[in-house]
Amino acid sequence: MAEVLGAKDLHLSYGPINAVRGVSFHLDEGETIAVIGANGAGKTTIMRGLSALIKPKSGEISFLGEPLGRRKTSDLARAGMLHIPEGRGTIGGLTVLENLRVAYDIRPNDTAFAAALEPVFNHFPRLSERSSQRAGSLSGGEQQMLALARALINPPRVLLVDEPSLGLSPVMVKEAYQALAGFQSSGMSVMLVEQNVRMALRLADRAYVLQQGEIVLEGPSDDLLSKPEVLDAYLGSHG
Amino acid sequence: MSAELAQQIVNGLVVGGMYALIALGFTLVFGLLDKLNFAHGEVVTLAGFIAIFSVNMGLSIWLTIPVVIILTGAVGIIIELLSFRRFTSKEGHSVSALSSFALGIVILEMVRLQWGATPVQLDIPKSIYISGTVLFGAPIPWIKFAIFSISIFLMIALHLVMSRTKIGRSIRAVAEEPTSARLLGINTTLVTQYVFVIVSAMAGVAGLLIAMQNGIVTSDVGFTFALKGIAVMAIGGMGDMRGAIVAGLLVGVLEGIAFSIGWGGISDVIVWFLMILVLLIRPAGILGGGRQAETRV
Amino acid sequence: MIANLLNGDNVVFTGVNIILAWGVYLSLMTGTLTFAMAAFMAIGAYVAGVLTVNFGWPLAPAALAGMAACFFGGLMVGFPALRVRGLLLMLVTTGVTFSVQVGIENIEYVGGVQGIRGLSGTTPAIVAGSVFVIGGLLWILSHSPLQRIFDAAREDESVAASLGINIVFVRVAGFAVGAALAGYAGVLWGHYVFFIAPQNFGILESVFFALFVVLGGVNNMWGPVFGAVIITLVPEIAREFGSGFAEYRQLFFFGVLVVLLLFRSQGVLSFRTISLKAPIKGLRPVTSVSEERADD
Amino acid sequence: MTDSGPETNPPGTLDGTGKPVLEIDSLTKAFGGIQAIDGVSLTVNDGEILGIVGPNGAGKTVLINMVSGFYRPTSGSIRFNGQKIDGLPLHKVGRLGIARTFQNIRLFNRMTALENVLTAIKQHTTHPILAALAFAPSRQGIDEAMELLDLMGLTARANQGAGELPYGDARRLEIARALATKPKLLLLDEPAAGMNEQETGELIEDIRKVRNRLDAIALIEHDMTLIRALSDRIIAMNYGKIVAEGSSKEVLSHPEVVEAYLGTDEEEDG
Repeated sequence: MAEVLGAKDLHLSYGPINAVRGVSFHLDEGETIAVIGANGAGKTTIMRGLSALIKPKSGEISFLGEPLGRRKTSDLARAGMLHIPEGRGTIGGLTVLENLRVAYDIRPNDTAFAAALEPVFNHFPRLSERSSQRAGSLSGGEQQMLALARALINPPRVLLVDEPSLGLSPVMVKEAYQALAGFQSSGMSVMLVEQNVRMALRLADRAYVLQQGEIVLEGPSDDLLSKPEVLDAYLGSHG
Repeated sequence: MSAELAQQIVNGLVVGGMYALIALGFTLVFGLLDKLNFAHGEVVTLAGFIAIFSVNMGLSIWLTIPVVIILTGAVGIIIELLSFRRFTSKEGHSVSALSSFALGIVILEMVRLQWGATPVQLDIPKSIYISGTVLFGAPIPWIKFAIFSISIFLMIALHLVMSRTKIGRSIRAVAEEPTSARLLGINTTLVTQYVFVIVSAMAGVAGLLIAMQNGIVTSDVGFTFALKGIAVMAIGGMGDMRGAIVAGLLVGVLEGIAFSIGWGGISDVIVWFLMILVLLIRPAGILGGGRQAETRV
Repeated sequence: MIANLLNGDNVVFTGVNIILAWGVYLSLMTGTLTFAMAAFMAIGAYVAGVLTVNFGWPLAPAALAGMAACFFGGLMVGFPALRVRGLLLMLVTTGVTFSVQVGIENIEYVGGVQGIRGLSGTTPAIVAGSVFVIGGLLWILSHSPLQRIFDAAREDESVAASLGINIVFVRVAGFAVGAALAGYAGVLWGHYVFFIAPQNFGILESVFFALFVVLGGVNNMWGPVFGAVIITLVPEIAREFGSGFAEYRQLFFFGVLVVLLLFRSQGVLSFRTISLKAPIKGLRPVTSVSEERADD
Repeated sequence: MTDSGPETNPPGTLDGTGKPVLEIDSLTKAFGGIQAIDGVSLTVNDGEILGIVGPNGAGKTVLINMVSGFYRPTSGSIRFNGQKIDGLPLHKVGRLGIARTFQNIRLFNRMTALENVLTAIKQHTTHPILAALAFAPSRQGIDEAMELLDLMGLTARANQGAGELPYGDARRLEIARALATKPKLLLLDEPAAGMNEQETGELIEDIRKVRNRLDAIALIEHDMTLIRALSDRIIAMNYGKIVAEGSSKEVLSHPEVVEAYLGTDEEEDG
């Protein structure tokens, strides 16, 4: 399988914090990987580095076989990287429909917008009911749906999702993960950052465990699920 | 309604339309960058002199419109590049405010070196100031209707661009959530440039309309109108486009009324007083759609 | 050529501008870039001018009255206005300048647009002395704990407030004292030029006073002095070069300013950087615990 | 640090009177449509360290922001030593004796370490005008600040810029600055975030050193080593509500807490 996204010995800092220290990983075509770790482990920082929102201190990131170099965030998005940040990244002042339109507009696409909307509204009927409402007035769960719907209207090569379960009720979390599973089965490469360990490991093919900015454990999800160290590292119950 | 009052209200609406056009420029830039563009007013001045130049070159006054739009739009790009792009630090908005102010004076000085500081006659047929109609007993020349129609047309066009087009959506997306917009593939630098071209071209047309209304162009016209435009923007709510339009027309009419009851001398104070009042009592503007200071101490 | 610059006019105008620059600096130090300085300068000049011309007061008490009027004016504007921040505040202060100017134009008692004449009494020595006294007070301030309270209020006002600093008080105080300084500058200037009119105190002047500080830098109290001296004397020096240059003076000056801001934007409005500060002396000896820590 | 593991100094030894210092009653906070805090009631007693745990987004920081006056509650009340403090301006809350640190360190980066602490010296913040004139108190303030820097092991860093401090020292400086306000209650928001094991161990020692200067401490933390070592009592939150309360053993093994941290399991909860 071809690698679509990878990092070698990546160092990232966030203000005074050296948040990520020498991390290497790869995401292959059609694969789903999860990065799990406690709050402050550096997960979100990695995501921000991957989409060029912050510049790496050292190390290399490659996207679709090319080094990231000085490419801008917006170029990466146009080249097929969709990063759904923590807090969903919907645009509050635009309507639901306009949010989808913005996502639809950025890349050449031969389906008409109305036609592209159809599968989205089939999948998320709640969004169709609220299509002319401002995104900022949606509930947390609905905003997450809207964020995920952008991956449906204009499927990216690589989908980066930061904490899809954050602040959602269990029912909503399940719904978000069903949508992710749908993207996965359609062949999209997905990279997931999560604190909801079990959900993430159930979805992902492989996973990386991050602690204090370093990868301490990696392997197939099933192996990790059966290892107690994961849970330990997670609850910080060492010592 | 007395003829005098009707006359002043119509005048107020015409001038208010220009205030609104200029205020829209301030409000769009503020909405996008949280910054004030103090060079905006000098674009208005410059446009008046571009009109004089083109008319003297033999173009009809209507054909100068595209010339003004293109040239002032280009000036917008320069303003963005020199006074806004690099200033992203915490003090950025103060630095941008002062830098654009200085740039405005540079533009003004260049205009003065070329055309001098005294009023210059715009060479168009005098008849357009005379023929007209009578409204509530007050004679209103057609040119006023034409000017008002052009302002309204531009506002509607801007509204359509902002609500219906890809560029408009991108502008609103960047104004709302710059980071999310970047993650969605919107080039924020490019969007900022678009905004400066649009607002400068609008200010340019406003300058042309002011020149047409007065028949003369002076180098201090931009300064006067820009100050009024800033006040109008604040009254309408910083970043609120509808608010800017309503506030522009409102201020124009208020001034008209002030003149008709003999308060002309202090009409400026009325506007600024209104602005201070609005900022203190209703910082989100008269329609409540602007940005508010969110810190709580 | 330099000797030509040392005349009474230049001493007075430079001194007045230094006081104005310090007024802007004081206000900026508490986080308020004010464009209301010309308004307060006008209030100071007019209040003192009316007292000296119409009532025959001596200059000193009139100057005190002018300053007091500005201080209370600053409080009156400051308490409501400083609730808004940043650009909105720039607008409110712009509005204040405008309102005061047009207001004075419409007061017949002080001559309306004609202004008042007959103000006199300022000498170069008074101005120079005032600069020294005000500078001394500022120097004391900048070496007192209050300076740090100002710095904190400016850098992160909510953190500062949660440490127990009354931000509103600090900001209003800075603004009002800045206003009083502007008023005093107005008194001195007015009583030197003999004749004052509303058009002397417009928004352009206000921005100019802010430029003194921006150009000179705000690292410490000397930056505004530098800016004020340069901006006051450059035109005088330019005059020496002959009248041909005078025409391009403004263009040149503001062009340079645009370029300067473009390349020095970080330094221009950023406050005291660490490297420029002398360490506080008299620290107690380092304990063993901290030595261990300092090594890692 | 090696000589003092969490076991050598068991928590739960209250020095204080045990009277409530902070009383929070059915507090709620909504942002837009999202209920960040949903009816939280709790007390912090004199002499105790209260640990607050919970997954990201559970509302812990929002809670601290309301107690310290940064947010106004949507409903409910907060009392500090019997006095109602919700709705008070920030500086009044600070002067009453509530100090805090921040998740994303918020130091005055353009000042030195010493100046950061000096800024917060209570005497100066409460009487800013006297601060400009009195020279002797200024000297006193420096001594007081140096004492606090010393306590946190930062003496050698006193004249270094706060922005250049290494991460652990910046955290410690934030605590020193908070102590300069002479607080009764200290709120620590994820003090160990981004620290390695050794640094966390040092931090635990530092917090132990300062605890007798305070009536009570409330701390939010994800690092369970620190929570176990310091907390006399733990409250676990999820979805803006309190899901468990008790000793660290009870709370951390509570099924709902384990669930909250590890996430729902489809097969098991169905």
